[in-house]
Amino acid sequence: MSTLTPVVEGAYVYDTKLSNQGRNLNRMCFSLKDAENREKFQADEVAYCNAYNLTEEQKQAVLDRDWISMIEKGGASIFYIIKLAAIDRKSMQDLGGIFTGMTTDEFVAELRAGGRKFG
Amino acid sequence: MSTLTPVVEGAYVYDTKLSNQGRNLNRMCFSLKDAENREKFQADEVAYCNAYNLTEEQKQAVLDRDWISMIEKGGASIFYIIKLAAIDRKSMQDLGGIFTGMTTDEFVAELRAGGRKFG
Amino acid sequence: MAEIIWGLATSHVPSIGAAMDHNKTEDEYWKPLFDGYGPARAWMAEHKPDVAIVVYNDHANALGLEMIPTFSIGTAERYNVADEGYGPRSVPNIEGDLDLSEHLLVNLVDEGFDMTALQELDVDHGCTVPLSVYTPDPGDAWPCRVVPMLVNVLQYPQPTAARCLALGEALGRAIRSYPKDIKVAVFGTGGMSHQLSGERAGLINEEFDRNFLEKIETDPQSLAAISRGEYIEQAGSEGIEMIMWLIMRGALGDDITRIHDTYHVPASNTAAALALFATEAVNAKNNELAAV
Amino acid sequence: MAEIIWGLATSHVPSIGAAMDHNKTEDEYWKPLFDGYGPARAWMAEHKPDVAIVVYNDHANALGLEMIPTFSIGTAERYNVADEGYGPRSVPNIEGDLDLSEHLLVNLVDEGFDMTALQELDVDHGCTVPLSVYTPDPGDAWPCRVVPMLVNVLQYPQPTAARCLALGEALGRAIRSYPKDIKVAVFGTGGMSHQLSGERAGLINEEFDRNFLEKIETDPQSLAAISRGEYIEQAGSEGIEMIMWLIMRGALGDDITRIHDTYHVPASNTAAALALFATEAVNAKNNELAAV
Ligand SMILES: [Fe+3]
Ligand SMILES: [Fe+3]
Repeated sequence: MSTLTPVVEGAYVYDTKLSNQGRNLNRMCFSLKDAENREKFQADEVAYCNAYNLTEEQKQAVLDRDWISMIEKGGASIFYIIKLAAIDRKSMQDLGGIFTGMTTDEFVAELRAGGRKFG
Repeated sequence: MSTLTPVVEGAYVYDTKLSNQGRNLNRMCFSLKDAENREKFQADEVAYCNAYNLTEEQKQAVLDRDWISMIEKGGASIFYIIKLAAIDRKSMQDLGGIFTGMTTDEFVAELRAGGRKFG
Repeated sequence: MAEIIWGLATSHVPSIGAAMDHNKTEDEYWKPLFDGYGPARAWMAEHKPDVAIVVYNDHANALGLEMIPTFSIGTAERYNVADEGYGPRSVPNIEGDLDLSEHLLVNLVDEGFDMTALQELDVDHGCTVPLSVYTPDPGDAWPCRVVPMLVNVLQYPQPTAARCLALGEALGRAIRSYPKDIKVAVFGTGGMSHQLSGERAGLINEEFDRNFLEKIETDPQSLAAISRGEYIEQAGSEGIEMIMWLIMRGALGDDITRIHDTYHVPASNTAAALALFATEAVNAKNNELAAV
Repeated sequence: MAEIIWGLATSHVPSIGAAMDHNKTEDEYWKPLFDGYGPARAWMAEHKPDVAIVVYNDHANALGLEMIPTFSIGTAERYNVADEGYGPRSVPNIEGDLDLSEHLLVNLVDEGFDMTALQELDVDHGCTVPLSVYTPDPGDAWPCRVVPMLVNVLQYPQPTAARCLALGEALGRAIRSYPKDIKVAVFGTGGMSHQLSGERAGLINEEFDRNFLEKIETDPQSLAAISRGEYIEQAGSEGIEMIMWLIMRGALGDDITRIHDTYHVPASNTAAALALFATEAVNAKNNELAAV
């Protein structure tokens, strides 16, 4: 993250530096907007990752569906990796549970109770 | 051309409307920046044009190397069709001659004499 | 001359569109939100625009990461519905208005707004969900042409809130200087508070949202003075989308009337709201009719 | 803090690069132009920047027609030389400066310039020819890092000349607020008069050019007041590229000194020029040295 980017605890403030870091991973995820590419990805995830020159760490995070690592180590943006989640039929609420250490049901319940409060 | 675009006699003032009109033709020419595509184009010009959904008029202008028609009827921008000229090893000065009804040598000589004056 | 008849602020959460597409609007989870839309939808159905300017952000569905424009405007004849990973929503593709696009582009650039022209654009939920909020059952075609206007809200530095309000004011002037007699509606979309990723995922800040929902009518300048960092801190990493409402608000002018609003938590991970404002142009016409 | 040491205005005609790449600079056709560069090159070789900001336009080599940004800035770690149809020029690829790019992007957006960030960019002759004018024999690497800044000059509406000057002024402030102690040069490229297509192809307007070449130093405001239509009318459809010199000029500040200039017709279809200006920062340093 750039020194110019505001620091907000508990939030990723996505910026140019992160975008450069996550470039190949984001580009791979962006390609999954095409149905053909989704099929190719599902047929051979490793080959698909390699074709986008992911780092070993990025590739492992994708194969493990380690959403936190994709973001924190891989530099991915949530709007790109949600396309990978879509392939697994995972929703943004499933990911919300993972980011916050809850089950999906717990996360959904917190939202229905008015959402999570901070500060 | 849009009614908002300045009208300058003897000049094409390229704008959004022309760009929409020339879209497929420009996109085809843009693809020629890749060496592979230049080879494909040269191997079968008609097939290449068809793959970019050119209108019959645009396609004919390309096949005939009718540079004026590419611009006036096809909506192409000079910066795109110069890539097609490059394939034929034609320079911007060759095109300048064509646009002004001169030979390349005559056109070059006018430039060397200080350029063409207007108004 | 063209006139702006109303402005709609609305969340554009994808699941709102999905609820409509899969007939879930009467489900216990969704009913309160859609009930809240009712009065606004009824009023808008009586006041149909010829063109809607939809201010939204793409969510990595059409624009890649290679080029991130601060502000862009569609200059195409039509816009197809994007495939966001599940196949495109089964709603109509969008008919553009190239003449109006070009008029807006030229006038905004003349006023010193450094727009990006988008000749090709697939529209994602950011654009289609607000259209569904306006027109739940479009049939084969949306009831108006659409000019999409896109804002970078995903990657720092986003435009400042103040710049968004200023763009809206210039957009209003540009629309009102368009020589054709058309009625225009302006949509400001996104928000309200939400954060999708990180430890604060699931954040909702009702106090911030309620204040925004009030001040967007009465004191947009106070919202324009809020920094990007504070939007993210208060409303979440994605809650900053609300700055797009300020573009709509700037376009409407000073003299507006609130027709309806609604606020509901949650729409999946998000606080969802709608606020509908009639402009002076419509109020004047309604007063004329009343006087007859 | 960073300082701007000089600004170079120069044509970026592709054939100038080709003449250098194919050792034709001593040919009768090219010698007068390259002789004219001599004093500027010698001075610049004595005043080497750490980073060059190169303001130029892409010529349909990197940016397609799908997205036309008014102003954009490279935010990549490196930029490769584009293949413009004959294979890439055999000059080094470009090393960027991501920290500076990000600083400029954030500060310009903060000042209300609606920049587009370019994470991927192949640089065409618009960028590489000016670098060759500065450094004819770079060997394996250019002698400085480069931040490319791109302007839409190909498709109406281009930014106004006044907006270009304003962007330059903001760019100057942004560079001078960069906390690292680096020396920066700013390149304004393109022009002078030329028109490539149409019946007026081959147009040269020496009077317009000579006035521009003088006023870019002494009265840039008068050049900023010229409309787009008049640039095209007077200097040709492509002569409007000259508005990019105003961005360089705005960045340099008020107190500048002309080191050298040259004007030559033709470089293929174009009037070609170069003008080199030292800033106050360099003049102050030179005076210090003289006083010792
Ligand atoms: Fe959104
Ligand atoms: Fe150029």
